[in-house]
Amino acid sequence: MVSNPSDQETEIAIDVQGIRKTFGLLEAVRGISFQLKRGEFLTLFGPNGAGKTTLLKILSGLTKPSSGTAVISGYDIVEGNPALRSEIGVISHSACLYEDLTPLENMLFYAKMYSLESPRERSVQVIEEVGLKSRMNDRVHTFSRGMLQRLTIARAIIHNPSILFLDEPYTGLDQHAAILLKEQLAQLHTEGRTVIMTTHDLDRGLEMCDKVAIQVRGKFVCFESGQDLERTSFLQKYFDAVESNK
Amino acid sequence: MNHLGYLFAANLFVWGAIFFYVFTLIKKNNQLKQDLQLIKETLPKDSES
Amino acid sequence: MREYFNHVKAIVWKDCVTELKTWELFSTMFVFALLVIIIFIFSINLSIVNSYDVGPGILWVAFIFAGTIGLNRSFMLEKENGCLQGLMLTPADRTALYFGKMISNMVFLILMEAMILPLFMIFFNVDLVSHLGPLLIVIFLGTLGFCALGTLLSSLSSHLKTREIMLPILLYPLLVPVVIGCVRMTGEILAGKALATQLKWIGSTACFDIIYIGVSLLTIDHILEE
Amino acid sequence: MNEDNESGPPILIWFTVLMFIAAISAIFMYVPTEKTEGIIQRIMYFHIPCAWLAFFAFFIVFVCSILFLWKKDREWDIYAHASAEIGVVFCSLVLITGPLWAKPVWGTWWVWDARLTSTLVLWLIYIAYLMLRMRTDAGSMRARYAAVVGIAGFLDIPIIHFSVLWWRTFHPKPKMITSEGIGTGMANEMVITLGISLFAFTLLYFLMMEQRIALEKMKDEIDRLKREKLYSN
Repeated sequence: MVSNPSDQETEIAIDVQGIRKTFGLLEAVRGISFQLKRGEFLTLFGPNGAGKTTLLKILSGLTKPSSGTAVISGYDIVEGNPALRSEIGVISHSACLYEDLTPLENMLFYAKMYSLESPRERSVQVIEEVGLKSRMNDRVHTFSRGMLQRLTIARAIIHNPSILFLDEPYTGLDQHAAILLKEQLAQLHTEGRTVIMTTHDLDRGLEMCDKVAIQVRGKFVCFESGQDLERTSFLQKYFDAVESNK
Repeated sequence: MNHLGYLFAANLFVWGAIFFYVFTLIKKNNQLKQDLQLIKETLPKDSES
Repeated sequence: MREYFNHVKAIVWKDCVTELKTWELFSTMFVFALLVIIIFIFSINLSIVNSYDVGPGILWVAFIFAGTIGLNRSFMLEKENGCLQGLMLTPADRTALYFGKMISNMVFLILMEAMILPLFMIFFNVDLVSHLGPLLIVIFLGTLGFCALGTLLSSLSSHLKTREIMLPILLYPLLVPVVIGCVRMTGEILAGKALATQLKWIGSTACFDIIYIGVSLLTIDHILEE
Repeated sequence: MNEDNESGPPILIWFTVLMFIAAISAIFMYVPTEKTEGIIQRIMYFHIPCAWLAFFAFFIVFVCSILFLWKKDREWDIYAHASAEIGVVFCSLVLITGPLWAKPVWGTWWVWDARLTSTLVLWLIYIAYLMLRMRTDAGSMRARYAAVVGIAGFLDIPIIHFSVLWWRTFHPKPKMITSEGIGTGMANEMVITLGISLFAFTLLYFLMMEQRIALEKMKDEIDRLKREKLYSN
């Protein structure tokens, strides 16, 4: 499913147009538009309650936007085509794993739900990839936070998605687990996947991004390229944005 | 046939309930109107400052 | 279509594996149903009341109370760790999720009922063995209706803060026809009448089953969407 | 200060008031007293319109719920909510006037007769509906959940009706005049009075709906303004 980045350099993977989402009194997302090319890594900064999670939920098809459209890999998210869902992998606050089952059983279940060809082989392979082979048959509720996070990554990439959404993946991880996660992410990115990651950790976020955006109170106040980014001026921008939030 | 009491009670309930419901509607209505007024008064001030 | 069945099968398989490891759902439901029956036995005087008259009602009350606990628990498992979100991210059709949950709820409920029946026979001193066939059909029809509506409403109430309270409040009034029908049918069967004399009750319960499976299929999409 | 610019109550209110004056005078002055039941039978002119309205209101909930799930338009959600609330008010009145009529005529407050039982179950369903609305936060989730319960609740009514009807057939019927019985032997004056009363109550329903909908819309407007204030940058 992951296409070779060299021959599809200019292809647009994510095209968001004027997305809005309202929950009663709260307007979580207030008109966001942007485009991402295939294989790009977007880091989305923003203070708590800026609507980052809501934006990712809309893009991954869990929530319908109140207005606006988004096209991901050629599929309209408002239509909610099931085929779109096998293009996307999501890592969110919740692990989405069954605590009473073993990693292998969890992966087998998700492999079946994604209708993969050979569920067992793929499950073992993906568990190996995140380095949990030795714990394959223990129950998930005995796992540490770091191991759980690695298994969450395994769950998110089991169907080999071309697009990844990561919602605060570093939260609650110790130093060691964070380094492992970083390596894993770099690996996934170099394989040609389009990634959107939200975080409020500036250092981690700036490490490997192609594009950066700052979201404050439901709007993008900044969307620029990551390579030629002036670090100090960006920091200034970020702190201004956080300040204006108060 | 002296069931006047029952008839009276039934009437009492019917009209009582209807008026009570209408009364709560009016009360809510007035409250909302006050809220609306308050917000409308504060809104322009906010945009000026 | 094959894929659809595989999704349903995967969910039922997952629930059964979990259950085989913990025995949580089954044991909770079984003990609760047993307690309901025992409480009823203490609250009525079996030497005065004919157990053929009150038995069917008590049996169904026990099934339904225990079933409600099972439904609540079964959706709690999906909400823990955000598993429901994980399910929603997979390309599986939403109705497949509904069918999967409904079938696994039904499997556990029927298992529990199968365990309760012999105890019921002993406690109430009624003869079930000679009417076992028709009785099982009635229990199947009633459990199907309960699970069809119950799975829909528990998926709805699992998103609420007060889910344990809201589920029975929503479920029981709607369940009235099934309760009346099943209690009546069970009573008549225990009294030795053939199931064929109960056609209108079978009809109304089957109608209920079909209507609520239909309603669920049409509306589950709107409920599961966040 | 706000009362001035309302320019007096509109025609619907006057018309409803007028119809109710007509209905009450018909009930207490025009219509003859029923022979077997006596003066108490006049409850019927409130009881039946209330029952009709409750049923009608729940039907509107059903229709609006379907339309909401189809169109996803907040408007239909407001209508369904308003109608359910009014329906519960009238359904409660049916459940109160019923026993008040039954006590002197049948000698008991409550009989588990088919009609009473199904009304009670109906009332419970829509109480649950309103409770669900109260306990869910505003937004599209509440509207969708309520719509599903609104649809499921109404579809249950025919099955409930038949099952409670068959449920009681094995027991002796209470000695009473069913409303079909009254209906067939009703004098012309009675039919006219009932008609006026039905009409007046139906007008009242629409009047209440109008007010309830306006109220909900005003709430929305306040929410919108508050939101504007919150995100005024």
